[in-house]
Formats: sequence, structure tokens, C-alpha cells
Amino acid sequence: MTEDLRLWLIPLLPLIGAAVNGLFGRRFKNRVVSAVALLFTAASFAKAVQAVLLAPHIGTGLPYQRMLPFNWLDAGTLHVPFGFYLDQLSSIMVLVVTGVGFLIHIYAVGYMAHEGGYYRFFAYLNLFMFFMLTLVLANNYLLMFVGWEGVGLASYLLIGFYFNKDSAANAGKKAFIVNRIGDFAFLLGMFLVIQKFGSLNFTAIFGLLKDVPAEAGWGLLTIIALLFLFGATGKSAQIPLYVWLPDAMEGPTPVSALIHAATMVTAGIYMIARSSAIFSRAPHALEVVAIIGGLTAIFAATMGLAQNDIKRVLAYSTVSQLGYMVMACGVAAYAAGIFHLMTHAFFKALLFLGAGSVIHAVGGEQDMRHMGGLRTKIPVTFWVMTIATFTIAGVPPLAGFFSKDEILWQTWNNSPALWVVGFITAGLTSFYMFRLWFMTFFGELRLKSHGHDSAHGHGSDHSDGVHESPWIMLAPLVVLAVLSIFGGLVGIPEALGGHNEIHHYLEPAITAPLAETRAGMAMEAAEHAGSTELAFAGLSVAVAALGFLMAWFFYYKRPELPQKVTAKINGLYLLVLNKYYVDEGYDRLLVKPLLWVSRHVLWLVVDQKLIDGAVNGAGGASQAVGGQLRRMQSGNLRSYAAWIAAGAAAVVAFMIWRGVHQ
Amino acid sequence: MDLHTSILTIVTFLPAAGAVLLMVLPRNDRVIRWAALLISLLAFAFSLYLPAYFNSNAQDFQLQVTSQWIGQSIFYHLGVDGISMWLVLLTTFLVPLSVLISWKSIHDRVKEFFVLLLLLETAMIGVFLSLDLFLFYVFWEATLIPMALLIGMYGHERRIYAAVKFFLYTMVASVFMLAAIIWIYTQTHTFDYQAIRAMIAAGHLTAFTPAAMQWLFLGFFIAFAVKVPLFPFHTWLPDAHVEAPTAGSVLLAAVLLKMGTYGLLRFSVGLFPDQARHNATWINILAIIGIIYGALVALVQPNLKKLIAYSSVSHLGFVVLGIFTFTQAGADGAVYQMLNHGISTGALFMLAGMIYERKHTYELRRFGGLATPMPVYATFFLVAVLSSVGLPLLNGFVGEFLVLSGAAQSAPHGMIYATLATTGVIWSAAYLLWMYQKVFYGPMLHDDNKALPDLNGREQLSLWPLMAMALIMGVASPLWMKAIDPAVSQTLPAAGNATSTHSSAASLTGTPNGLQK
Amino acid sequence: MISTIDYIRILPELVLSIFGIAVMMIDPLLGPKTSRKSIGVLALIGTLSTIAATLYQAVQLNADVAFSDPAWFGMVRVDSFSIFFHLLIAGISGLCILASLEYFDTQDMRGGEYYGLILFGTVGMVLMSCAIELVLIFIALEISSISTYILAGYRRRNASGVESAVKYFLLGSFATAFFLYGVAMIFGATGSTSVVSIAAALKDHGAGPLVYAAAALMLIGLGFKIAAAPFHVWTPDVYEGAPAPVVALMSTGPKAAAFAVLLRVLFSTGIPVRGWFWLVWITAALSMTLGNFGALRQNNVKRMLAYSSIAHAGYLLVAFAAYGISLPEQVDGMSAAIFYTAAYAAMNVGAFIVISHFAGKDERFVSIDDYAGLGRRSPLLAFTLTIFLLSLIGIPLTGGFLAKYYVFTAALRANLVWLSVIGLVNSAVAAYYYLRLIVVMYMREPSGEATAPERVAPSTAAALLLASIATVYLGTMPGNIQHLAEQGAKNLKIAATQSSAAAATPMNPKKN
Amino acid sequence: MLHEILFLFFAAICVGGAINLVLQRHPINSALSLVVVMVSLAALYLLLGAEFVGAVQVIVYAGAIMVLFVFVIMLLNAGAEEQSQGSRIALLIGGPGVALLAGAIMWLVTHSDKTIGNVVVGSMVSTTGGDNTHQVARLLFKDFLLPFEVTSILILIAIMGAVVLASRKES
Amino acid sequence: MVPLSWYLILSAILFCLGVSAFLLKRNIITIFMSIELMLNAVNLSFVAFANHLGKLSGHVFVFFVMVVAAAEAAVGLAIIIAVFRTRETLNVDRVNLLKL
Repeated sequence: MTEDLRLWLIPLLPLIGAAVNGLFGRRFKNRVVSAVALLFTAASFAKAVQAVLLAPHIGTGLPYQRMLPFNWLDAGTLHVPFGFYLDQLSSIMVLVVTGVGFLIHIYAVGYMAHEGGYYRFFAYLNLFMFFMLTLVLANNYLLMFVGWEGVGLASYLLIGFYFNKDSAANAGKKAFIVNRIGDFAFLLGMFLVIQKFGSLNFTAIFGLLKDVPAEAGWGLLTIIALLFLFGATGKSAQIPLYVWLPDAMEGPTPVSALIHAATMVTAGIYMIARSSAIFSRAPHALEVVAIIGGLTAIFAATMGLAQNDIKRVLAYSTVSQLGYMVMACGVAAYAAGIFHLMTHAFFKALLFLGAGSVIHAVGGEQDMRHMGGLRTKIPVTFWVMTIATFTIAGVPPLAGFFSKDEILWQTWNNSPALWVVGFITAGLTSFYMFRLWFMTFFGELRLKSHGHDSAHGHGSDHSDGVHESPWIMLAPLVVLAVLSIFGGLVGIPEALGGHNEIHHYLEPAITAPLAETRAGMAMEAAEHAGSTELAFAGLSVAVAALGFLMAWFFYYKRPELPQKVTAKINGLYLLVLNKYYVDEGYDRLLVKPLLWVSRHVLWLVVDQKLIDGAVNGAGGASQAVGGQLRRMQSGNLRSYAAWIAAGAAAVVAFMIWRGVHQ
Repeated sequence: MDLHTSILTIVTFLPAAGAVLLMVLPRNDRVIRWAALLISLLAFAFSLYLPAYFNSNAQDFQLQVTSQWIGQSIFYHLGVDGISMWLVLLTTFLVPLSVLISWKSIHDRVKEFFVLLLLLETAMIGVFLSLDLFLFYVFWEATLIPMALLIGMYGHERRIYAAVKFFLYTMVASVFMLAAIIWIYTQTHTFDYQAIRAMIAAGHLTAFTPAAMQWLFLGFFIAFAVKVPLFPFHTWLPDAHVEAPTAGSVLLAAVLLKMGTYGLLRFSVGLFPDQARHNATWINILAIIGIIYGALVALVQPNLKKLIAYSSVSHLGFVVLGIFTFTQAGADGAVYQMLNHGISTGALFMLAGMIYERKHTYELRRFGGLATPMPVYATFFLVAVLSSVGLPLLNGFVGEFLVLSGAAQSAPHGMIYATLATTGVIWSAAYLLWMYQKVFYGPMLHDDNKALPDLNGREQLSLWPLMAMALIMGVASPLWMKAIDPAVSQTLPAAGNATSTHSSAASLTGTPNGLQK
Repeated sequence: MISTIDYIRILPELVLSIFGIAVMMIDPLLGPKTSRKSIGVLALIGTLSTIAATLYQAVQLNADVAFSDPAWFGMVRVDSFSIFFHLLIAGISGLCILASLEYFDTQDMRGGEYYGLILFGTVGMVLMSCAIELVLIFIALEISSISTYILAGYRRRNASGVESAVKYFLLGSFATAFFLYGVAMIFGATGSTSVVSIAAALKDHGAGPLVYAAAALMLIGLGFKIAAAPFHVWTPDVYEGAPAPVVALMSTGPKAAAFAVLLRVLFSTGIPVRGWFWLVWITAALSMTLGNFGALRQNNVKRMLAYSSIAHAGYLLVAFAAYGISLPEQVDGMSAAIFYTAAYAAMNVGAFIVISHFAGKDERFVSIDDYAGLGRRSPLLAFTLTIFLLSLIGIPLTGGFLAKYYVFTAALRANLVWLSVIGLVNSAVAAYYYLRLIVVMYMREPSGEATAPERVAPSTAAALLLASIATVYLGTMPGNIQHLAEQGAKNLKIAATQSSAAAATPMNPKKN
Repeated sequence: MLHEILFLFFAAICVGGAINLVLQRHPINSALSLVVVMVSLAALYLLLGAEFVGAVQVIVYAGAIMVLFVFVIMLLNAGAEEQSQGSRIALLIGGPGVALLAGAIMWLVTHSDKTIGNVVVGSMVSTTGGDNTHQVARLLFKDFLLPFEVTSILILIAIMGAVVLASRKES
Repeated sequence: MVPLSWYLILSAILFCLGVSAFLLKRNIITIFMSIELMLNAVNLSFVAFANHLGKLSGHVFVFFVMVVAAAEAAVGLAIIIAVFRTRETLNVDRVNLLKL
């Protein structure tokens, strides 16, 4: 009986929750809705814990794999089962997703308490859980793609939760479409996989790859890897498809925490790590992965510098951190990437939820320029936020320090240039995070006039309206804070006296790059350089400290200074503030021309004038011919006789000619 | 005369008999509506016999019925295989819903409406079941009249233009098919599909030179291409859809267009495999142009129905592409996509009709923010949109994925086809979500929209089956594929070729299914 | 000398003549104000008796093949071909009489002579189908023509009615002169006017240019009667002006008879195929194209159907062309032509009956626009007209479709691919103008002064019912009729070979 | 020789009369020209040995039918015809048509050597004895009995037609 | 000896003159007369052929043509009278209500 873990229950439970709430939630009280949502999420979490604990002891141990007795797809030689797969990688993922997910559900009960469409929110949230768990538990690419697309849908729905706001609706749509662009590549990658391997099943593919050497040039594996990478850039908000994520902050804050920080956006990293067998045999593709990751990390960090919306800062920070993870994958340090993914899930969720608590406290205000001095007013929030900020900044021994440092170290071994990028990014991260911290919690309270148009329209009995969130919201924060503090302990590198448990845990699930490749050689090197690693850890701490000091100086000591500085370098500032005009560029160069061509060329000219014109023209021409032919019918008898006579003459002459020339 | 041998006849002609019954009933709209609903439900019930007793392992057409009809060579010959069975079921499934959807919206000349609807049903079923080319043509043409009348009598402002255009366009094209059918007959002295297929495959007929076959292929192709409609023969479709009454649109999109793709698979490919292969390149190019072009034009439509119509052009492009990849997966996917499109576009048209009943317009700018007054409607609409977008676990994805993967495997330009066609997943998301946003999201722009009533029970009742099907077909595709797969491999004579190039890899792994079980 | 059986061989003609005379005699006995419906009924009984007489002939023919020997000194031959056309033409006349009963009441006309003329004209038509001697054919042709001239001008107070008559008359006589000239030439070339002897002579001596010219001239005359291009010019004007029931008759009856003559003259005399094949080919193509395109812009329903009848003559000629070059043992071209005649008669008579009913007094409502909303005002009438129109378009399950199908099957079997394609494309174009009428009936709201037609008289209803049953019957269960047509065609063939006429050597037109 | 002269003489009158028919603008003059044509044709029939036909030609055609024409012309008081230009087609299409027709037929009759020979002058010698008219009568009432009887119907129709069309009775 | 072709040529000339007259004359009665001219031309052919072939049936044919001509004349003139009554003209160019 214990043979079958019934892994399918893990995603299915939240789906049931979603179905119950979606179908009947409108008639439920909020209390019932939240009970349903929480119950199923918790059950899923429990089930996941049980599975992760039991799986290694069943049969041959991990990876554990089971199919449902019926396939999802049967066509010709292609068979796609509902197959679930649990190895070390998915174990981590499933725990993070269900665990963090459950916490965020709890938080949301408080946060959304006064929102309309309460049942809808939880239905969507549970639906998201279902898809995300499908994604991480799938045993083949296609089922993974189900989750992949599904989380996109949930994201679309949740971003557009306040659908009456044009900006929210736009953001949701943008997220979905941009993700679809990535999915396009993912699909193509899958087609090539089918073509090459005849299967989409992970074990089948990786088994076939076992003895395949790394590709020297740009072979099929490289193309597949690049297509997968492009798919990942959509989901994990990498250049060039990161543009949707900042806009996605239109969604309610728990959504931002769950989907756009902790879980969904890491799907790309999970997918790359999952495909490590392919990527590791495609060194060129790996290089591209690393470069994209690095670029995204620093690029997003710079954009984060100038944002004033608290959630947007976090959003760019997420993009930047995701870049880190991708970069880690790019240097074949998949374990480091996943490690950071996990810690990031803790502290970024915490940051978002904390930010949500802040926003909640100030009545929906999201602009940091209108915050300040909240330290005393919402102390619990302040403290958890502080932990999170220090974690992300990489202050030891918090979780972020270990994971980030691991990435930087691996990068150094692989490509010092990328390390520089990562290093600068670390400094920038520290700076903008502390900027946020100072702007929000220190200085004067700069709230705007009261009771302005608030998305969270609930009144407040405090004089200034600022109030601490209820405990149902704070409790998850505390849990996450604890996780942020201690979560890094599973990955303390040997150089710092730890055992890097997570690294070893993940090792069986991840195919290390083959030794003959550059990444492979770097890996070898990394194993034997303990003392250098220690030095680099010091450098990381230093740059974080520098960021802190800069932020302290500009936003605490001399709060008027930033304005002066930005005035001096106005052009650059505007460039950064406006996110390098990337959105505008996409709009002008891609979206607008496409729409223009569609409307003014394809529809109005090609369709209406050319094709339909030809069709109607044929009709018109027939009519015109008919009109001309009618003129034969002049009504005059003599004319008629003339036609007959001429016809007769022609007939007779023709026949005589035929008769003579027999 | 047991049920087994007469079931196809019953399924085909029960609606027509019902139509006759309706004709003699008194002009009491209530009675007529109920009668039409019961008849169509009865037809659906009978049609369920097909999957129940269908043998997925049989190679041949099943439940065949043959009797001499006209002269020595024209037979009343019906038969069903995995392809036609589901299309028949799609038809019988959608007609009761079409009746429901027309319950209130048709209030003038009710009797005529339902009579036409039921006659149309018979003709459509006949098209799918005919195994005699003459009979096929008879049913093919017979669909024209009821549909044109439905559009012309119950449509909107430019209904006459649309009806005439629909009629003439299809008529002109089918004439070429008739010429081809007759020519085949004069050479083979039979109209029997299987016999002709065997004869052509055997290659003993001297008259069937490659040139002649090419002409025959084109004769059939043009008729089907217009019906599909394949770019650039598609311009009748938006007009027809925009003007048609809801039930007309539903059946037009869901079933009538499938007659074209069904014909392409059954006749163009089935009878002339060599010519089909020979011409596949440009047909695939047209299909891909259709996919992208239809989507881009849909993207800028200001009219809800027109947008859905152009989306049909795009979706049907997938079907044609799937058929002409000559891969098992591609053709399987194409057939599945036919069903999917029937379900999802049928649902979209029904939903469009519901809002038209309330607002009397399809102009997108007249909507906006409707999710607030009509949450149920918005939810149904969303599911339909997602099914059309091709979201996994809904029906649309399965077909699309198979078609595209089939395209990728097809030689020699497969990856190019696949790449271009796969952009379709981006476009469809773009135009459908844009449309959905225009209708449901954003602030309420028009005050009169605030009080719009949400869906009533009847409307929900007519949508639920479609939603359920969209989900079931998305999750449990093997239920359908079990019958489709052998039928397709039967119809694609050399389907093995295309897939065999990859079977080396597959055989290495063993089938993944086997590996895991 | 003249035996009883000889009288039986002309029994239908005798019956018709007797009824015609009876009608003529009774008419003056009725008062000037009395309705002539009773006379119409008498005439109807006349046509029914004719059908009975023909069926009796058929029984005789079945009993003894010798019944089909030429009679009256080689003047007539009763065979299944002639019986088919007798039945068809008598049926057409009967339907037209039935439809006229109401028409004359509506028009406030007294029509004693009218029925007489129809009966006498029918004598001419049926005689044309069984005559095998050019003199008799000529006289029979004149009987049918002259009676239709008069019938066309029956509304003699109406300017356009009379104009139609005079145009028809003058051009008809003009064409007859050509036909006659042809007869003279064939007489000069072969020394005989008997189809049988001509065939024999042509077999023995071959055909010189004179025969070709003769065939050309006869083709002109007959081409005029069947309204084949370019001898079709009279059709629209005459159909527009003539009374609608008369158009029903003259667009089908004399046409059928003329086709019968064409079949006899072209196929039974052995006039070389290579002479007339291309003529028929071009004429067929021209007729279809001119007819259909001409009809596109017509607003007058009668005129539109006139153009359509030109086009249908074209389709029929396709069958002729097909027969001309098909193998000697194949008769499907001819049987297709025969079947087409019947199907066309059913649907066209039906359509004109509706038109004559709908036209109202003085035929005011003949514009397409007048039909707006007919589907709403009188659904049954509209439905019936729709059946006829669909059949004219050639939609399956109607006689028109199967007729076209047989024609084009024959054509394609004879390898006339291009002619078939021209024909099929034409039939698609034609769909437009027929459809226009359907569209107007069902999709437009009633407008203008055209009021709901009064209740359809039982006689008209019966006629419509018969016509629509015939149309649908021919479209769904054509077996019997097709068999008859085939039988007739074979008979003609046998007759041609029996009379030792050399069947024209079939040849492929491409080789010429 | 005499035959040739007579033929040419009457042929000339015929053609002249026919041309005159075309040229004259008053219908009466045209009618009279037609009578001239018919009478000279009767003479030609005699030359061809068709006495009976020649006689009937004068009596029925020139006599009865043409009188009917003249009568109607008088009845309707038709004046000289007006030279309206109703039809360009008549000249543009009809002119070449007639020319072609005439040319074709004339070429045919002069070049069809196989079947066309000379004409026997004078009365046709019957093979069965008796004169020409006898023979015609025998043909008419035996071989052509049926057509002959059927013409009665034709005449009946003509009578009815004349009554229907020309009567003043209001219908 | 007069060659048969002379008669036939004369017949052809008369026939074509008849056709020309039909095309050129405006008066309906004259047009009708031109038809009579054509019939006469045909009759000449018949008689000439009959003479040439020695077959009297040609004569009988002429006889029937005359009967037909007479019948046509009766009907035709009646129609012409009817036309005159409704249109007050015999000019064929003016009898053109029905057209196109």
C-alpha cells in the first residue's frame, strides 16, 4: 500500500479547493471560502511532506515515478501519460511551493478580508497551486507545460484581479502574452525533443542522453536548450521578456508574493535545472544562459534603483535575483541556483508580504515617497522586513548570504567577468533594498491626504490611519522570517565549515556538465579552492555593507540629497526611472507596427480590398457582362432578325466548309 | 431491420423526419420549440449508439448500410469510421444546444427556423457519413440551402449580402468537385468511395494520368478549401458569421467548416495521396498564412463576431496544416482540432449571441467592464476563450500540440512550418485576451451596461455541456483518439513514412508508455 | 390499306383533335358572360384522355414490337421514344390548362378558343415526336408554332402582349423558312423527305456538302424553336409579353417537341456527326453563357426565366454534343437529353404557374421586388416556387440536379471536359439570379403594392402540387423516368439502325 | 436554247420584282412586286414541268394570299413606310450575314457536282403512267394522306387565331 | 439545257433577297411579305429538285407549303391588325416595348 504515494493528490487537492470555491464560493461566507482554501492547501502541503519523506524509502528510492492508469495523449507513437515524478529537485520545489503557498494563503485571508470577489481570489490562488504543483511534479515536458501554461493563466487572472482597473487588466494580459512568447519557444523545443528522442519523458530522454557527449558546435541539443532558455526567459522574467513582471504588481500583494516572487517565476530556473542533462551537453547554450542571467541581474538592479513604488522595487529586485539564479544555471551551478531559489522564495515572499502589510497599514499607498517613519507604528512588520532586507542584501549568516555567495563563487570559477557583474549587482541590491527600508520605515511620515482612492477601501480608526496588520497576516511573516534567517543553513559551503547539504542532496537529480566542457572544468576547479572562497565571501559582505552605507547616507542622513543628485544627472535618472524605455520601445517597434500593419495593410487592404474586392469584383464583372449582353436585346425586330441571319450565315458557311473538307 | 444496421439511417434522417413533423404542427411557438428540442435530443441519443458500439480495432468503415438508389451505380451507402463518428456526434451534440440558444432570440417565423435547423442537421450528418460520392455531394449541397436561409431570414442588417455570398461562394467551388466526381465516375463506373480509392491506389486505370489526377485533386480541393475556409478563400466567412443568427453561427463554425476539413482528409488526401503530397507545400504555406493572417486580422477587429470569425480562419489553418503534414500526429491533431474548434468556437458564438440578445450589438466598444454585472457570463466566456487559446487541460491544446508536433516532424520543411505556425499560440492569446479585456475588464464605460442581467438558467444549461466537453476533451483525449488514430492511419496511406524516421529514437526508449507501466 | 391499328397509332392525336373540335363547338354555345371553366375542364379531360390513349399505345407496343413499324405510308412511328414525349407533352398541356383555369378568371378573360388552341397545338407537338417524314414534321411544327403565336398574343388589348405575338410570329416564320430551305436541300440531295429513306440514301451514297448545308438550315430552324444561341433573341421579349400560362406551355411543350425532332433528324438520319458536332458544341456554350449572364440583371421574373430557358437549352445541347461523339452503343447522351427535357418541363411549368398565379390581374406583379416577403405572406406558395427555383439551379434532390448530372456525366464520358466545365461554371453563375428570387421572397420584408395573392384556387394548387411532386420525384427517384428515357433513346437508336441508316461514325472531336 | 432564254427572262423578272419589293416604300407597291415574282415563278414551274403547282401558285398564292395582303394594307390604311433608323445591327450584322449566306449557298449549288445535274425541260415523264397532276393527286391522297388531313387542323387553328386576334369582341 | 444550278442560284438569290427585305423593311406587312418571298424561293428549289430527281413528292411539298403559307397569312395578318390596334403604327422600329 505504501508503494503508491499518490503524488497526484498533491496538485489535485488544491484543484478541488479551486473547484469548490469557484463553483459555489459565491454563495459561501468568506469564512467558509477561506476554510476551504486553507484546508486543501494545507492538505496538499502535508501530503507533499509525507511524500518527500517517504519517497526515498520506496522501491529503488528517488527518483520516484508513477503514472495514472490512463494517458493524457495518445497519437501515433506519441504517448503522454499523467505521470508524476519526485526526485530531489522536485522535492525541494514541492515543499517550497506548498509551504510558502500555504503561508501566503493564510496571509491572504487577512489581507483580502474586505475585498470583493473573495471567493474568486481563493479559487484562483488554489488553481495556481494546482498548476504549479503539476509543473514541478510532472514526469514529462508536456505535463510540465500544462503547469507552465496553467500558472500563466492563474497569474493572468490574479494580476487582473482588480479587473475594473485598466492598468490591472492590461498587466494581466501583458503577462499572459509575453509568457506565451516564451511558451512558443518551449513548444518548439518540445517538438525538437520529440523529433530527436521520440518521447517527452524525463527519464527516457535523460537515459538516452547518458552516453551522448557534449556538443562541440551549435547542434540540435544546443538549439533545444536555447529554445528552452527562451521559454524560461518568459516565465522567469529574463531579458528580453522580463517586461511583464513589474507590471504584474497590479495584482493583490499576496499574489505578488506567491506567484511573482516565490514560485511561478522560478519555474524557468526549475525547468533549466530539470533539463540540466540537455544544457550540460550544450556548452554554447550554457554560455548564453549565463550571459542572459547576468545581464538581467544587473540590468534589473539598476532599474530598481529609481523606483518609488514599493512593490515595483521588489519586482525589479525579483527580476534581478532571478537573473542570479539563471546565471547560476548558466555556469552549471544548478544546485546553487536552486538553493538561491529556495532562500529567495522565503525572503522575497517575506518582503512582498511585508510590503503588503505596509501598504495595508497606510491604506493602500504604494509610493514610498509617501511613507516613512513606519518603524514604530507597525513594529512587527518593521522587524520582519528588516530581517528580509538584510537577508537579501547578503548579510551573514542569513539565508541570502549563503545562496548568493555560492552563486558568485561558482561564477568566479567559470567566468570572472560575470562575477564582476554579479558582484556589482550585489552592491546595487543592497543599496536599493536599504533605500526601501529607510524610505519606508525611517524619517517622517509623509502620507498624502487621507482616504484617497484606495484599492483596499477599508476605513481605519487611528487618527493617521496607520495601523498594524492583524495577526493572521503577521504570523506567516514571522514564519517566513524564521525561514529567512535559518534557511541558509542547509547550504553552508565547505569553505565556511558547513557541508553544503543541499548541494549534495541535489546532486543525483542534476546532471553535472561533462568534464571536457568549460563549465565542467570550472566545476572541477571549484571543488578545490576553499580558502579563496572564504575571501570572496568577505568581498560579498563588504559590498553589501557599502550598499547599506550609501543608502543610509542618501535616504536617512541627507534625504534631500537624492533629489539634487538626480537633477544633476537628469538624463540618466530619467532613463533609469523609465526603465530604459524598454516598454515604450517594445510598444513602438513591435506592438504598434504590428497592429498598424494588421489593420491598415492586412485587414483593410489585403482582406477588404484585394481578396474581398476580387470576389465582389468577379460578381460585379459578371453583372457588367450581363448588362452588356442585354444590349443584344434591343427590342428591335430587325436587329433580332439580323442576329439570326448572321448566325444562320455562319452556321451554313461552317457546315458547307465541313462538308467540302471531309 | 435491427438497430445495428439501421442506426446510421436513423441518425441521419431522424432530424429530417422531425422537420417534417414540425411542418405539420400548428404554429404554436412553444410547442415548436419543445418539439425541436426533443427531436434534436432524440437524435443525439441515437447518435450515442455509435461510440457505444464502435470497434476501435476495426480497419474498415463500420455500421455500413448500402442499398441501390439511382440507376446501377448510385448507392445509398453510409458508413462510419473514427473520423466521421466524432464529427457526427459533434453535430448531434451541438444541435440541441443551438435549439436552446435560439429559444428566445428567435421569435419570428419560429417554425421555419427550427425546420431549417433540423434539415441542416440531417444534411450535415449525411455529409460525414456518406461513402458514396454522389450521395456525399447531395448532402454537401443540401447543407447550403438551410444555412443560407438561416442567415438570410434570421440574420442582421447585411444578412442578404452575407447569405448570397455564402451560397454563391460555396456553390461555385463545389461545382468543380462535382465535375471531378462525375469524371471519376465516367472512368470507374462507380461512386463508391472505397472502391474508387482501391482503384486509384492500385493504379490500373489508364485514364488517371498524373495530370488528370492533379486536376481531380484540385477540383476537390477548391471545394473544400472554400468551405474550410483556407486563405485566400475566406472572405465569405466573416460576413456570414457577423450576419448569421447565433445558432447559425454556431453550426456554421462548428460543423459546416469541418465539412471542408473533413473533405480534405477523406477525399483530397484519401483518394489522391500522391497529389496531396505533391501539393502539400503550397497548401501548407496557405494554411500557415491563414493561421498568422487570420490572427493578425482578428487582432484589429472592432466587432466581436468578426473577431471570432477570423479566429476560425486561424484555427482552421491548424487543421489544414495538420492534415497536410502527412504525419500521424499531425492528422490526429487535425481531427481533434476539428472537434475542439467545434466546441470552443461554438461556445464563443453562443456567448456572443447571448450578449447580442442583451445589447443588440457586437461592437466591442459598446461593451467594457461586463464582468461586474455578469460574473457568470464572464466565467463561461473565459473558459471558452481559454479553450480557444489552447490552454493545456482544455481541449484546444491537445489538437494544436499534435498538429504542431506533426508539422515539426514532417519533411522537408517541417521545422519551418512548425515555427511559423507555433507563433499562432502567441497571436491567439493576443487577440482573444484583448477581446476579453475589451468586453469584460476595465471600467464600466456605458451606464446601460450596469443593469445587464446575468445568464439565466436556460443559457447556462446550453453552455454547461460545452464547458464540460472542453474540459473532458482536454484531459481525456485518448477516449477520442482511440477511434481517431486508426481511422487516420487508415486514411493516410503512407503515414508510417513520416514517423518512421524518428522511430529509431522511439524504439531506443521503447514507447514511453511501456517504459513506465 | 389503312387498318385499325394505324388509327391506334395516331390515337392520341385523334383524341386531342376530337376534344379540340368539341371545345371549339361548345364554346359558342355558352353565353358570352359565362365562365369558360367548364371548357377548360373538358380540355383537361382531353389531355388526360390523351395520356390514357398513349398508355394504351404503350400496352400495344409491349404486346407487339411490330406496333412500332412505320404507319400511314411511312409518316409516323410509334415507339417508346414517341410515347415518352407524348406523355410528357400531354402532361405539360394538362398542367397548363389546369393553371389557366384560375388565370382566366383573374384576368377576366373568356378563353374558349384558348383551350382549343392548346389542344390543337398539342396535336402538333405530339405529332412532331412521332413523325418520321419531314413534310409531316413541318406541318406539325407549324401547327404547334402557329397556335403558340396566337396564344402569345392572347391578351390582344395589351400592347406588349401583341408585340410579343408579332415578334414571335415574324421571327418564327423567318426561321421556319430556313428550316424549309433545309428540307428542300435534303430532298434535293437524297430525293426523299422521309427520315428512313434519307438515312438509307445517306448510307448508300454518303453525305455531300448539300446534306451538310441542309442540316445547317434545319438546325437553324429548330435552334430557333428551342431558343438556342444565337437564335434565341426572340425569347426574352416573347416570354415577357405573353400570358404567363402560355409561357409555361411554350417554354416547355414546343421545346420538348423540337428537341424530339432534333433527336430524330440529327440521330436517325445519319447526318454526319463531324458536321454538326462543333456547331452544337459552340451553340451549347453560347446558349449557356448568354442565357445565364443575360439573366443576371433582369428584374422581370418572366424575362429572367426566359434567359434561364435559353441557358437550359444550352445544357441540353451539351447532351447532344456528348451523344454525337460517344461510342455507338452508348445512349446516355440521348437519354440525358430526354430526361433533361422532362425535368426542365416539370420545374419550369411549375415556376410559371406560380408566376401566373402571383402576377394578378393584367399581370402587374412580375417584378422581382414584388415577391418581397412572399415567404411570410404565403409560405406554401413561396415554398413551392423555391422547390422549382432550386431545381432550376440544380440543387440535389431535385429533378434539375439529376438532369444536369446526367448531362454532364454523358459529356464527361464523351471527354467533353471543357464544355462540361463551361456548363458547370455557368450553372454556378446561374445560381445567383435564381437565388435572388429566393432571397427576395424569404429575406426581404413585403413592400410596395403587391398584396398578398388571393387564395390559391384548387385547380392551381393541384397543378402546383403535381409539378412539385414531379420535380422532387425526378430528383429523388428518377429510376423509372430515367429507364423510360433510356428505353426511348435505345429505341431511337434501334430505329436508326433498323432503317439501315448508317449511324454516324463516332469520332473524337480532338482528332479533327 | 428556248428554255435558257425563257428561264433567264422569268428569272430576271423574278429578281427584279424581288428587288423592287425591297426598294418600294409603299407596301402596296411591294405587294404588287411580290405578285410579279410569284407569277413569274409560276411560269418557271411550268418550265419545270410542274403544271399543277404552277396553277396553284397563281390561284392560291398570287390570287388568294396576296389579295389578303392587299386587303389588310388597305384596311389598315398603311402609308409609305417611314425610314426610321431603329436598328444599326440590321445593317452592321445583317448585311455581312446576308452576303455570307448568299455567297455560301451559291458557292454550294455551283460546286456540288455530285448531286446536281441538268434539269429536264418540260413536263416530267411519269414512271407509272398518267400525267403529272394525277400523280400528285395520288401522292397527296395516299402517301401524304396523313399530312393532308393534318393540315385541316392547321387551318382550323388559323381560323380560330384570326377570330381571336382580330375580333373586336371585348374579352 | 438549263443546269439545275441556275434554278438553285435563282432560288438562293430570291431567298437572300427575302432575308434582306426582312432586315430592311420597316413596315410589318412588308416584312411579312418578305417571308412569303423566302417561302417562294424555297418552293422553287423544291420544284427544281423534283424535276431533276424525277420525284413528284417535291410538288406535294410545295403544295403543303402553300397551305401553311395561307394559314400563316391569316394568322399573321390578324396579329398585325391587333398590333395596329394597340400601337397605331406598323413601323417595326416603333414596336419595341419589350427589350433588354
